[in-house]
Amino acid sequence: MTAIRVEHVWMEYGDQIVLENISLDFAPRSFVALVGPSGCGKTTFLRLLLSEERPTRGRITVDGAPLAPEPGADRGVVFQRYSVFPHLTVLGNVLLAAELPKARLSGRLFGAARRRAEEEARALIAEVGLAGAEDKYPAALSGGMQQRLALAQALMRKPRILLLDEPFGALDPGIRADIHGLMLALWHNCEMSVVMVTHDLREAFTLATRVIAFERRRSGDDRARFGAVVARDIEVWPRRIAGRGHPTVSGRDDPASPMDIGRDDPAPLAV
Amino acid sequence: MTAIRVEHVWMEYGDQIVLENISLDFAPRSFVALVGPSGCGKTTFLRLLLSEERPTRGRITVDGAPLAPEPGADRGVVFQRYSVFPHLTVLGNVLLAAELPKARLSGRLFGAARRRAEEEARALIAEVGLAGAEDKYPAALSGGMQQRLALAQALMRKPRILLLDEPFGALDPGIRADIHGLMLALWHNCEMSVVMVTHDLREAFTLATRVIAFERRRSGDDRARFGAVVARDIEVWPRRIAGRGHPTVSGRDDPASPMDIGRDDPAPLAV
Amino acid sequence: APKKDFKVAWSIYVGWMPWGYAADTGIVKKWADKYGLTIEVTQFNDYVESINQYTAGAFDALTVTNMDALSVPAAGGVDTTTVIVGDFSNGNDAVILKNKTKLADIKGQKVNLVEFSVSHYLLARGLESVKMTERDVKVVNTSDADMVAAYKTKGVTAVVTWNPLVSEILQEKGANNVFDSSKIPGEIMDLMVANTATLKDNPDFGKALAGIWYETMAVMTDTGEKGAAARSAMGKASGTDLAGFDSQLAATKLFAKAPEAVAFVRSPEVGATMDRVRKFLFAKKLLGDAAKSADAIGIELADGKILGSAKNVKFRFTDAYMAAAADGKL
Amino acid sequence: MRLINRRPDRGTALVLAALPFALVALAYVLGSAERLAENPADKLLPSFATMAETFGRLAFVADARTGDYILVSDTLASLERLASALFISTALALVLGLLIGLLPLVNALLAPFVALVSMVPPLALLPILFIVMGLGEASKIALIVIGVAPFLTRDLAMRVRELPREQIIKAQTLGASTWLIALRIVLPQIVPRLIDGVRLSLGPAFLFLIAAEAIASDSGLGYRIFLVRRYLAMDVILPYVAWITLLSVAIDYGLARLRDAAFPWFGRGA
Amino acid sequence: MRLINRRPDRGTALVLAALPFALVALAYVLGSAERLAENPADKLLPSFATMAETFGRLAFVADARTGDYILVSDTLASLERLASALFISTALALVLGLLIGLLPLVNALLAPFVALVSMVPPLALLPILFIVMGLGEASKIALIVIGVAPFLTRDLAMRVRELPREQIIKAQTLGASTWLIALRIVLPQIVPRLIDGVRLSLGPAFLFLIAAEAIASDSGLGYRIFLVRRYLAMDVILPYVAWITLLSVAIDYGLARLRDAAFPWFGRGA
Ligand SMILES: Nc1ncnc2c1ncn2[C@@H]1O[C@H](COP(=O)(O)OP(=O)(O)OP(=O)(O)O)[C@@H](O)[C@H]1O
Ligand SMILES: Nc1ncnc2c1ncn2[C@@H]1O[C@H](COP(=O)(O)OP(=O)(O)OP(=O)(O)O)[C@@H](O)[C@H]1O
Ligand SMILES: [Mg+2]
Ligand SMILES: [Mg+2]
Repeated sequence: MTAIRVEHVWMEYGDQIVLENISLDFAPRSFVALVGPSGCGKTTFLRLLLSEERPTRGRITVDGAPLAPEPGADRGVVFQRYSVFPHLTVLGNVLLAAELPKARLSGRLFGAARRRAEEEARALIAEVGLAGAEDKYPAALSGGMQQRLALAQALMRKPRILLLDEPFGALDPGIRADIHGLMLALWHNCEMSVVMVTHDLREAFTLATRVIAFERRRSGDDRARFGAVVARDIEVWPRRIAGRGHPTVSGRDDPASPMDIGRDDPAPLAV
Repeated sequence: MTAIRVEHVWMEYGDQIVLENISLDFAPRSFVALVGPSGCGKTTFLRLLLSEERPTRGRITVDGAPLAPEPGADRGVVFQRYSVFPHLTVLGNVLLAAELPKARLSGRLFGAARRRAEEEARALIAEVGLAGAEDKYPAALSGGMQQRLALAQALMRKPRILLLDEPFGALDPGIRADIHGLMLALWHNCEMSVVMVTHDLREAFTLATRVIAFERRRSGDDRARFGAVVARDIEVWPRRIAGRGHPTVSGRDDPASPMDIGRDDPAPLAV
Repeated sequence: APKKDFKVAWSIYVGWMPWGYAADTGIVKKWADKYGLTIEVTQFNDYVESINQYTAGAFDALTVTNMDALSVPAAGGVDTTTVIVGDFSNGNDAVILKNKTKLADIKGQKVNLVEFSVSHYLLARGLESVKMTERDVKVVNTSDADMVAAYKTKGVTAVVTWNPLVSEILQEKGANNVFDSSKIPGEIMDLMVANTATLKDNPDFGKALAGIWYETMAVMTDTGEKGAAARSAMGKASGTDLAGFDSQLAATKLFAKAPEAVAFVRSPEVGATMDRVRKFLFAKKLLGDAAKSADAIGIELADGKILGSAKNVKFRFTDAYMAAAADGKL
Repeated sequence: MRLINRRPDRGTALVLAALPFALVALAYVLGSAERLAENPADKLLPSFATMAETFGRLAFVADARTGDYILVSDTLASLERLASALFISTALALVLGLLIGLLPLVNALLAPFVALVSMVPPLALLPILFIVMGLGEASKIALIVIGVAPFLTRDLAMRVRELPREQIIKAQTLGASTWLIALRIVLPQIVPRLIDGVRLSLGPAFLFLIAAEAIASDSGLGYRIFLVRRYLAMDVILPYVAWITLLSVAIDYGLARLRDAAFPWFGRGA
Repeated sequence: MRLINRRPDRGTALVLAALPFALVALAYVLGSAERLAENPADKLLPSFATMAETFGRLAFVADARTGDYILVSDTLASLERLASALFISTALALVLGLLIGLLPLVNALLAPFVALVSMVPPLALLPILFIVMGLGEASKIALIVIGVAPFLTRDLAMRVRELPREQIIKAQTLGASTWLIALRIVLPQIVPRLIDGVRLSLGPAFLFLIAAEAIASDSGLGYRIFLVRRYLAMDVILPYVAWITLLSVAIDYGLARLRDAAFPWFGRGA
């Protein structure tokens, strides 16, 4: 049960208002997609949910209790600019997510526990398509590979709330479809709510139970004086319910050929 | 006239082969889209064209002459991880592209020359949707805003060859369509060849004259031993020719509403 | 070669403070003007560096002890002549034991001192007087600036040093002066020396130095207010006050009048002292690597006698300038 | 809440910051009282009252003969040397560090030499320095420069190399020459780092200043300390040390403020 | 090609690197020859031959009385002090720097204090150090530690703060406690930077070593230098300085190799 409630939240940097009076209610186990123009405050909103920043006004509660004042194991995150640990190999990065909560003293697992965790990590690494790169350091990975590594790391923890900031932006359609499948399977099987920022409307509607569009009100040039508000809030239909069946991810079994071009663009949100 | 010719190019890091015997011919003023799975070597290929790295085997020529052994003003670039100058404001970053080549001694423009350059820079900043953020430092910009800034900076130079590494990945559809329009206008009006890496096949086919797919041959686990090769090389039809008319960018006038979901995904390249 | 501009180095020590005073109060300028010279007087806080700079040729004249004059400039090939014998240490240098009262008690102890300095020589002379040698103690090189603080630590039980450090240390409970330079009077001399060649070409420079010195002496030894004011200024410049300075002076045999100095430098004791000193230095290998014996470097005494090699005279005593002062011929 | 996220408020921060100083002061007072009880004339740890009195005399009573205030003239003499030396070191380090960090050829030429020079203990070579530079201000300033500049240069060269390679490539694609890259890309990003480097070398700079003044000088903070050291006049030395420390901290703080004001973008990531 | 992109090949690099050394050596030879022509017994700039002879004697001829090889016993004595001091400084700096950089509370408590301590000129406080630590090895090691550790600590704390904030947040979302963040995220990333810090402080460490040995000692490189300084034996001092420099360069190089071997990911960006 992880109902997130955002009440009249404002966020300001100096005299620039970024978020303006946002109120939202996320049901337990919802999969929310957050869309909106670049620079409107989506990342900022995630940072609030992560307790990385505190709202200038308003409050956020989880299951009725105020949001913990610091980031914690209950909320996993994949940052927009893929941030992995440069001093650990791919395997080390993913393994870390198992070691940190389990070995409170040494931060390392040994023996059977380690073997189990390593198996799990290797499986996850393979699922995000990084098999074979287990022993590489992040500096030797491509951009998309780093992004997938960050995702595997966050998924390893199976957090109750997963915050994703454009996690699939640097992935090609093939691997992206694979990972969509992985995400949905995890969402169905684990007790998990997801808030995902994306610019891909199709992705939003394919994965999410609800799509929320932020938008900044305009008034002449003086745009910066107004913060973003919730412009649209769409329940996806037919309803998807976590744990009930594995609805096929459309992209996966799509018969369309790669040459099939010229199809229409998902238009920009009416701004 | 900027015909790029890539002849039997290999690229290896230690004993990992990244690119394997790539040969390609880009006609003058072509707009090439480079697609392929994440980690297959697209960025590496751009780095070769940029002379940031040298091929381990093979050679690259531009208009018959070997590629200059160092990056230069003839080739502009937007990196995958948006790299702008943190010590300059948005305006300063774009202006720099005009100042560096013109003021060989001080690197700064003054008086009328500066006013002209500033006007041009401001117009470009507005075109990429950063109007109002001219005086911000990059640290105060969102991810997408930084990416647009990097683009404006590269466009300001109007290079003969423009290398783009997933330049629109972090942009929402609205601003992306605007920028597609800008890109095409520039390509039509300036003497410019473009090589663009993207994961968005629709984008590739909307903008490019030619789409090239890289792919890494597989053989069991030992994937790393083989480098990427050109898997497909598709001339886009109907032919687009630089300077001939302004074909409308499909996304722009698209009547589809944002609610129009469930359309099929551009399938992954048949791998 | 004849020249007009001269540089004099002096360092802070009771017997040399008059040079600073003379520079400050215009006595130097007065005498320099008289001979049509300019004399630049430079104060060093670090005695060793002043010797080094003189030896390296940066200065024409220097305040130094007889022993260091022999071991550094003379051994370094810089022919050096004593212009003025200003004083000799008459208690300014001392061997101090903690909680022991006899020099003989020093046996087996660690002794903190500045190695190869006059303290080292004093220790050697002291040990000789009780029929011991340096092998009976263990010498630990200790910088003079830290000597007082070093004495206050537990592990330090014996030190050899000079004033004002001696009087500072003697204020401690249990500190006993067991042997001092008053037991070897005349052996530790404080000199004003000059480069022999320079002096030969410019005898006026030597005369000016003598003139400065004895005029300053006259002011300083004045028993009235004038003398007190001068001594108190010197005390202040050396970091203490009139009383402190006077107590240091009390352990110094100052040759305030030129005739006294002339008599001293002509006495046979100087020759005997220099013989001991050169033997000490040779034993410590301080006369240069090439020195095969203590005779390697010649020392010319005021009466023209030469100790050691006559071919390699590098250190000379002369009474010429002091005598000129005594005779009022400056 | 994790310790890592617990931030003291302003008041607590002040109290915390004062704590170690209070403890050191307390330890001193106790030690001093104990020694003074044993020997009222003890010079090693004078009481605060004695030190205040001495300091007051040095700071506010004009010297009878010259009319100078000793503390003021010492401070001015030292600061002048320090300022010249830091100015020269900074200029040297900026030029050399930038060239070494940016140009592979200069790096090959000078990096090993600067590394080696930074390891030479300069105090051991003083006689040569004095012969070459004379005994005046020049050699004192030179000693500080020799002590500080190689460190600053190496540090700065490292910092230049830490700049993301992409920026240099990007600048080249924008048509910048080596000169313009240095002038417009590297220099402005390096100056705030240089300021931090200077802050880190304030300690060593004062150290060399004191060493230089201890050898041949007739004014300056280091001169005074060495003059009274032979009498173990800790009632002068300790306030002087405190004063030097205070001066350095003030310079350090001023430089940090200057950096923040002049380079608002610095330290905020990109 | 831009100067910035021009890389010397191995041979050229070697020649370039040798150039400044050759120039300095040449200047020395000329200066020395000139002075020796004037005064064959000149001590300030002895000829290379004299120095080689003296150095050979110190290194390879056993002392008649003790049977020691002077250079060897001096080097061993000094290196032992240096090693102990660097070990203590490094350990201190690692713990304090990590805590100050990571924990706002410790930062509030200790950062101002460490900043201040790093500005105190330690040589002026020697008397107090002697009383507390005695005149033996302890106070020599302590002097080096006092001279080096505050700089290292501040440098390290700065480096901890330079770690991207995202990493710390990420670790928290992976369930790390403050302890585990320190142990598994910060520590491993900080150690290579600490090694670089130690490399930068080798110069100061030797400086303080020499100063410490000059104060009260009967062996060590600094002892010898200060002993022979009394009679301007530059034929001993210069080879000793060269030897010290060589030792530091060797340690510097060794540390750099160690860092590269132990932290292969370091310095390659992320
Ligand atoms: N410095 C390096 N050392 C070793 N391997 C490297 C290095 N840089 C890149 N690689 C490898 O080269 C391959 C290609 O990397 P590249 O960045 O070109 O991929 P890409 O096609 O741009 O992928 P993406 O779409 O994810 O950005 C990757 O497998 C990567 O692991
Ligand atoms: N530290 C800061 N100081 C000032 N303004 C900031 C700061 N961080 C972000 N902003 C501003 O807040 C606004 C929202 O930024 P945010 O990163 O949340 O956008 P976003 O919706 O995630 O955009 P994108 O899709 O491009 O990532 C931007 O206009 C940005 O300029
Ligand atoms: Mg964002
Ligand atoms: Mg890439």
